Amino acid sequence: MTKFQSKNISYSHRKLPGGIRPPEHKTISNSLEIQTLQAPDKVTLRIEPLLIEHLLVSKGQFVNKGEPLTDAQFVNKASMIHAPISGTVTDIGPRYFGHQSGLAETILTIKTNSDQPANDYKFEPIKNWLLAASEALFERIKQAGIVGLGGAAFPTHFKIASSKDKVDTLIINAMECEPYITCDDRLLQEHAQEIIEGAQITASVVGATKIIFGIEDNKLQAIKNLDKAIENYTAQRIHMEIIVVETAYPSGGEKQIIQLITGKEVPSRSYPSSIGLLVQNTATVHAIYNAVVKSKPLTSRVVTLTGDLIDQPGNFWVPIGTSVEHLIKTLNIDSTLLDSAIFGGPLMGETITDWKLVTQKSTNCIIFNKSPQQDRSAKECIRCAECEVVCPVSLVPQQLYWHSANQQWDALEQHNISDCIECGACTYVCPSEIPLVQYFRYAKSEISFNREKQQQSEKSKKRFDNREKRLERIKQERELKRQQKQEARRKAAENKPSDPDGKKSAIAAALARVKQKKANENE
Amino acid sequence: MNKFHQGRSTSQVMATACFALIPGAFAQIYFQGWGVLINLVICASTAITAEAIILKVRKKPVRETLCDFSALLTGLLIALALPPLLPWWMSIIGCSFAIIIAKQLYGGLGFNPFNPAMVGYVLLLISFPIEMTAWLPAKSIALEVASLTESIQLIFTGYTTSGMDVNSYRLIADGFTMATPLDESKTALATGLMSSEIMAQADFQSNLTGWFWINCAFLIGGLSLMLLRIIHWHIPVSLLVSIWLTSTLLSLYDSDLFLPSTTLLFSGATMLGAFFIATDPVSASTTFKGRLIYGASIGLLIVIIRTFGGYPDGVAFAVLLLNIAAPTIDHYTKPRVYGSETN
Amino acid sequence: MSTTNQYKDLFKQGIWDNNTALVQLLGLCPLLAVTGTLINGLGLGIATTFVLVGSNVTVSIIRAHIPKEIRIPIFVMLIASFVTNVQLLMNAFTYELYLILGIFIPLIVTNCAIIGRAEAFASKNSVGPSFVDGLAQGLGFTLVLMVLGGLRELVGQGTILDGAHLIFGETARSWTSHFYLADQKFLFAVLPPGAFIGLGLLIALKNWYQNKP
Amino acid sequence: MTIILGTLIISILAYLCGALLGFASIKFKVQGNPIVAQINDILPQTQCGQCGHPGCKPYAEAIADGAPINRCPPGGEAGIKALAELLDMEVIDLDEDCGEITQPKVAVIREDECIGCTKCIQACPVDAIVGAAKLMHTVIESECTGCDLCVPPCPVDCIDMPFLETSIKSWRVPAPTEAIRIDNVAKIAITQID
Repeated sequence: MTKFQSKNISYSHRKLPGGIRPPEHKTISNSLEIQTLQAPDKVTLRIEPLLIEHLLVSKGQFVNKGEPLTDAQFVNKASMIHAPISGTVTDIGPRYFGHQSGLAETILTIKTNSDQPANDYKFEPIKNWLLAASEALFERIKQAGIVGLGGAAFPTHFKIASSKDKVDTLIINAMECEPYITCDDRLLQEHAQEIIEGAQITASVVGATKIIFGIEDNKLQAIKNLDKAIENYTAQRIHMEIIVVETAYPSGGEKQIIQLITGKEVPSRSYPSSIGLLVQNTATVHAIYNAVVKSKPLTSRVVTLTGDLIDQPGNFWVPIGTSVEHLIKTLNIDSTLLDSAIFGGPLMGETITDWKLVTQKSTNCIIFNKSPQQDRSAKECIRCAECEVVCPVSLVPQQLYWHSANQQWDALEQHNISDCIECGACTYVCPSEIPLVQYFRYAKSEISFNREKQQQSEKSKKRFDNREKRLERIKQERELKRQQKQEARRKAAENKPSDPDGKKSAIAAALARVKQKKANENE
Repeated sequence: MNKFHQGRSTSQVMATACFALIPGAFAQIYFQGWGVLINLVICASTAITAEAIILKVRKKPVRETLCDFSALLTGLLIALALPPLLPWWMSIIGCSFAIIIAKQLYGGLGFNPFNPAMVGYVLLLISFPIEMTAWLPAKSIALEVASLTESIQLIFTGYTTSGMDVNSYRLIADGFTMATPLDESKTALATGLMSSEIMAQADFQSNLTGWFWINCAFLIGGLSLMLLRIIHWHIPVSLLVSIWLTSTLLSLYDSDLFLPSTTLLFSGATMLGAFFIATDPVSASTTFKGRLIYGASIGLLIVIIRTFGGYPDGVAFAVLLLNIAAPTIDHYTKPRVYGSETN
Repeated sequence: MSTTNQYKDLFKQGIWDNNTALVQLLGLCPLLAVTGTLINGLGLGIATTFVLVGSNVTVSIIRAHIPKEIRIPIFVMLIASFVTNVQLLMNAFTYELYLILGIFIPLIVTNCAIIGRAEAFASKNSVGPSFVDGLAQGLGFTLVLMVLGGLRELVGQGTILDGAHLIFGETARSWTSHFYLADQKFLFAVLPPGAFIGLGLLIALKNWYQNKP
Repeated sequence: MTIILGTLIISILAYLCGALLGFASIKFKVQGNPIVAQINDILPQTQCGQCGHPGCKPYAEAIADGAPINRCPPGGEAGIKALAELLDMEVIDLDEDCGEITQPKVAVIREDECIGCTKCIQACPVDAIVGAAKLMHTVIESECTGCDLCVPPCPVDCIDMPFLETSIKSWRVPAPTEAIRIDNVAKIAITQID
């Protein structure tokens, strides 16, 4: 690997503990410029449960591209949604939206309406963000509906708010370690200047004093362009540098990039902000740039559309909510050869077979490959420990698998299953082809279910005990009252004069008289 | 779930291990005669048949499971551990026991706490100690060398048509019975000979050379397994280093009483054990540190058993003893999980 | 339940349902150690049965007078005295067998099957049932000892009833039947590991028979 | 002489040990039964009384005294398994007399039909129903254990016991061996779209 020397660049000697080096398949799509996809005439968006009651639009209403669909006041723990295209809202309601469970989620459909003239919606421009208050910038990030575009889709404003004034370093994650995906690579090659600006904005909002770009050594052109952009960035307020690391999967995991760049580890069950770090994805800071400088909400993103069934694979600006059906049509994919498509990378992504499903904010890549080779079923684990070798967080996956398959939840918690990042490296190397990550997801979900059940039952126990105590107290109080009454009655009886109205004495007197009389008669 | 996979399957791992045995097997056939080949055939077919029968009884898919080649590997390993002219029924008992009791009764591949091949071997060793130590002298010094037909006759009937039995093939030129160098040296040391005197005997030397080449052949097979990343370096390297270290220390203490380290490293089943038996993934330790401890302990035990124990070779016992300890070793050598404070 | 029925049930419990060796897995130390041949097993079985019956009956008789706190020492004392009796008797009448069984005769004291019956049954029941229980448990134990001993003898040295004269006198010397002549014993079956596997297989066989639809 | 000495020594030993045991049994006597608390922790605390005891704790006490462990339908098979493990007993099937295992339920009062008699409030073992005399009652859903005890006392039969519906939030990842089944579920849902 040729090393590119510059004062902004340093090469990290740190390596992932474990990790894999799968074939990259990146050259399929990283040589062409980002194109704009022919806009779909219909988009579908998922409405987060928290926002269902705060929709600003109703069925039949016309919306302009970029118009907010939800009320910004209520999005603290969720993210805003904007119309990706202009058109009429044709459907709001519960529909299947690709969730693994097959359960319905609330969705909203917009169809293009040629009758209506459309004006793209834009925010009020911020003239010079350098002079703007950080609250205003924060508010803009929140309004623009930006989420982590690396794949997690965690609301960015929430992440920023929780690390504000706690972090000194902002790490920009440009690793893009999964095979096939090149969207961040292209974005860096073409828009390095904008990304730098976005990073500066983010860093100034959270109060960081340093920005580090973490990037793998297989993206030479991106590194060069980024370096040039840093050189040319005159308004530099916050120090920037690039750290290049050896290509390996999963170096782009949040915890992994921190380890590779800084040598620090995020303590178990806590966030990077606890060690003064904030990690943002390249595409995310680019979206922040768009929101702040260009005043555009997040309505489309760069998606790598690749695979051997596409004639011209590459990266495209795709509106959020575009269906796979539309992609198949516009990209001229032979759907007879297509069994399934992969949303996301081949290691962590999800295989879908329903062409009605749509791209979401987190969709960075869709792979259209010919039907995979025949399905081989999983064999027994032979404890070869290859999984242990590749696990980036040093777990013992074969042991976790054993306990998951046997539903030994306590043992799993002792083996730190909660630290599993579900990167799929273990599944990739397993010679017995056991779907390890699925087992771990299952185990994690069961563990949290059991924990909830336990909490619920403890609550019920407490309520039951309280009720028992209350009933007991009431009973005792009643008993006390009864005793008091009885006592009072008894006392009253004692205090009563023995012959209150003189009846007894009258009878006695009468008896005495009779006796007297009898005695007299006998005499 | 996605089918993005490295592509190496359990069957391939096992099959590669079988192939890697080929150089060692050839060397052993060359130096120990046709009996080794016959053993290989008997053991492999017994192991596969036993596995098939028990899978049928357990109502498991027979053909798919046989295709993981683990039974074949077990059979081959037992065959290579057995003396060349062992009666056929003993080989069958050993292999059936290994597959049925040591492997399938525990749940089949992946569930056996002990290395099945070594369980089968040890069963035979403690049941038939005389037959199981009846090794042949190297071809160069042997009085008689059995042909293929004679080997078949010896294995299946105990006698050749000319009336010879196994013991007559064990004689060397001056009428002595020759055993393996380890056996021989142990007996000689017990009679008061010095280590250097034993090493100086011409017969002993030529016998030792045969075993040296057999071990070298297994070493080549093992190294290729390591290059193919079928096995990791930890167990073989720590095992061999431990043997070398322990025996060097012993001969430093008294070079007259103890054999030199090269003799221990290149005789008996050292290389077969280090690369093919101790590395059996199912029964070995799995963590990085654990494997080092596991390998080193096996090496130490091999030297101790060979030097002070009652049996001439100790690989099988050492491996089985450490098999029991493997879960405990794993438990105490769990790697530190990312972000956790303690081990 | 009538008394006969109760006794029948006790026998069924002792020999099959709640067998000392196959179900409760008690008394494994002598079980594994002495079942080299059928006759050895029978010898130890008889001795154990004798002690079991004796201790059960005695405990049952004096159960009302045993303070709860020190019942275990008392049981041990009782059992030890019976074992001493057995040992002296065997020393007198079956000297060779006495030598073969060696330490395992005095070790009957520590056989948890016996103290277990004293604690679980005899200390709660009257003399009659206690006697029957002791006998049934002892017989069940003896049966397993004999079957396991027979199996190991057959596999290990190819004979059955080898050494019958040790118990039944000189006339029994000819009872031994040879099934195959091994120039060498199958040592594995003769040694304790064979007993472990043999017992495991017996338990498996029993469970398989019981769970058969 | 030896016999007497031996007997004497053993007897003294026996008495000493006995005295020690007796002392220990008084000194280290455990108050209450710790196993009851452990059993109670396993029971689901629905307080439904289907086991025939007035609440989970009384049943826990009964189990500690030897009652069968298979009388708790809300605990289900998992509960019986946990109890069997704790008490080192065999796993047995649920006693059918106690009811059958159902999905979790929740009580819902049809509020316009409620006459405000407070009978259900008195029946509720976990105080999950609020309301006052002559006023409409309602169930606090998060506290309701779905025990059914409020249903029989209601004079106007206005309490329903619907199953708790699985939502995306309460959905659990299936075991990988069940993945095929889920695939089918998803396909059924897809056909319902549009």
